[in-house]
Amino acid sequence: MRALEPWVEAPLQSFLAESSARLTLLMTSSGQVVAQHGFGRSLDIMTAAALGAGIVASTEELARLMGGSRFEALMHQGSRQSCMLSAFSTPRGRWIALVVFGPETSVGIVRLFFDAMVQQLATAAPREPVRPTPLLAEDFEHELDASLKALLGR
Amino acid sequence: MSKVTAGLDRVTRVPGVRGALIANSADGLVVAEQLMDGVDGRAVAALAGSLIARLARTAHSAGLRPPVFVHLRGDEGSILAAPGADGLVLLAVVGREANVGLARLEMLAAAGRLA
Amino acid sequence: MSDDIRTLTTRLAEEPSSLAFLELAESLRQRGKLDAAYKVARGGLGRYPGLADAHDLMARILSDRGDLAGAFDAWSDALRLDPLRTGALKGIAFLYFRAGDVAAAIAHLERASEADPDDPSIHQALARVRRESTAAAPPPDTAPAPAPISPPAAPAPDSPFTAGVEDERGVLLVDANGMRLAGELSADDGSEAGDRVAAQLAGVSREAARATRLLGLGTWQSIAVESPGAHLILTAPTSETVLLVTRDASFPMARVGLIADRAARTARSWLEQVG
Amino acid sequence: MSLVNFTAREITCKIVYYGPGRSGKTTNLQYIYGRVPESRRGRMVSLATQTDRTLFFDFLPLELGSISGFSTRFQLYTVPGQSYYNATRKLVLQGADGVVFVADSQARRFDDNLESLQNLQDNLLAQGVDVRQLPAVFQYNKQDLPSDLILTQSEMDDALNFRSVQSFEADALHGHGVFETLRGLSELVLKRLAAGTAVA
Repeated sequence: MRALEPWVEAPLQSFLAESSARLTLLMTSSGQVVAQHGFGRSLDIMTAAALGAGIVASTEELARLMGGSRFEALMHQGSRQSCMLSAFSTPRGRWIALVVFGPETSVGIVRLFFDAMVQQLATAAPREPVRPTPLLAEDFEHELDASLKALLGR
Repeated sequence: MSKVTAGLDRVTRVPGVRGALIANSADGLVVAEQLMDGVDGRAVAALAGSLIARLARTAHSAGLRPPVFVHLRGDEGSILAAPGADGLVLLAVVGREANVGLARLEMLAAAGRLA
Repeated sequence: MSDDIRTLTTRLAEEPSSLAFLELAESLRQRGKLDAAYKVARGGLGRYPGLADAHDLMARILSDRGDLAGAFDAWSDALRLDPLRTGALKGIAFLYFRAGDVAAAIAHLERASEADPDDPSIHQALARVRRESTAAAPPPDTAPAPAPISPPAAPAPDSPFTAGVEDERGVLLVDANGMRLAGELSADDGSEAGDRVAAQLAGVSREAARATRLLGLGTWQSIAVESPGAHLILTAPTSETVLLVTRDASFPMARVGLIADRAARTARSWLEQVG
Repeated sequence: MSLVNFTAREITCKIVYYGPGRSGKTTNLQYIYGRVPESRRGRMVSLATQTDRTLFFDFLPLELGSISGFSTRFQLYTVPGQSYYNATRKLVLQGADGVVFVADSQARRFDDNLESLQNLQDNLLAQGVDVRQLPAVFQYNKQDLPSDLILTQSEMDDALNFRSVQSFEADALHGHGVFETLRGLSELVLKRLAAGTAVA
């Protein structure tokens, strides 16, 4: 498990333990990863987050178009594993969760403990986010240049 | 009144029964419910549904057929479960003083009509 | 000191209640700094005794330090908190395998495989252990043969249900990890079903405890299961054990309940003696 | 908004390639994807129609390496260019740290460029983003076409680049200008991050 900020860890840990979810990804509504459990590569995490955020955003747009209220959660049921996507409010803005789970647990259990996690996150969030400024070195342009050159083979 | 709600109605009339619901034991979601205030049907469906599914697996490992009635007793009350057809299960939350024998009979009758 | 260890150490110092100790101790373990890893993990465990991750981590560290009995205990603790934890199941399977108990190793790996059918390492381990079990010679890479460890939850030579107090058949006493402590259970076709059922019971007990707790029904006392052909009662003689009593369906359930009460008392006093 | 993990010293930035239909946004990403070693890039996801027009977005995550001790990752997105996909364009634009506006240099696409640029400004405004604050660069693509069909860089600048931000000539199909564009925008995004105004 990895989380961007430590206060996310305990609620997520207890969700994972109770729900038996296989993979869990928490992200901002624009698809930036906040915490994850169970993924292998960081680049795969980013792809899953981009797609998950896209699905939630387009579904919310669809709901708005139909004049209805937001969908609480999207469930995709597969034969070997299922997936839940749900947007929720936190003191840090709207987040999205992507949860993948197998037949060892159930939709009902995942949703029950997911709601508990949302509540725990709401109380665990520190009032004032700590926002230190990243200190990029003055010559970071050279590093950037070198990195991009190495990346694009030039 | 549909057969299903009629069944729930008969179960909830038994003294000590605080609520009855029908859940899908595979996904742990509520299908229909009749609950007193303070009983969280969603939590009952998820938690009891999961336990019933596990007990069915345990019975299977012991070479037994799936359970027809389950009584989970806690020191403050009980959950009763009567699995029916199509993965549906009739659940009841009862207080310590409930007439479990009567509730069981009503539930077995109602579960037989589930489908 | 490498960068990530320094970062983690700083973070842990700033926020001692964070779970950074897990990552830090693991990084230290991977670098072979076992004493430091042990200290960090022990501190974290003191703060989070209910965290399966912490016990799992401690088990890996102890295993690396050669304290196999300690590792066994720690993995057992992890499993008690999270019965489907594949890391702990694999760890215990490894210890059984090293101790020469291939059947127990296979049983644990099978449970791990059930818990995570997609983990290829479990399938490989299972295949290997099965191969070894058919070969007469001991596994080549375990030489020099380590002293067999005796798992703490190993069944005592006698059983609470053999002294004529209870019919041994149809009574099963299981520990918190789903391992059989005593008793026997036969399937309809006469085959022994005790170990298979035992493996399921730890999870049943955990789920029953969770359901009654979260639904405001207090501590769980018993589960009565009516199945066509059989009546079953489950109770918890102690917080660490589960007892199953099963009888033919012609036995009234209430009577099976009385038998279960008596068997639970017998089991409790036996556990006190052997514990 | 960029996401900065101070504990693990990681920076993640979202970069959006914007512009009219068929101006070459997806081609930019495909070129980058083809050049970057596999270990440094994720899967390129293209949600496209049967005729290969971007339907929702293209997505390419890149592992840039270490910048000032921060392990830096870029998420490159494209938006669908066709005007009827504005709803999805708005969604993709959410939380962008920087925008590459890929314009089609062909004279006959002049109006399409203007319309798309206006649409970008409208969408940013609707999201409460100050257009003047958002790092942005222009890429004038298809400069390889015959000169009588296209506008020059200075003509394009006059037509589109009112704020005089950096602009780059490009032939994305062959990779010309792709690197320079990405480098130009990356620098702006990271500079803004260094100034501490864009930390999530």
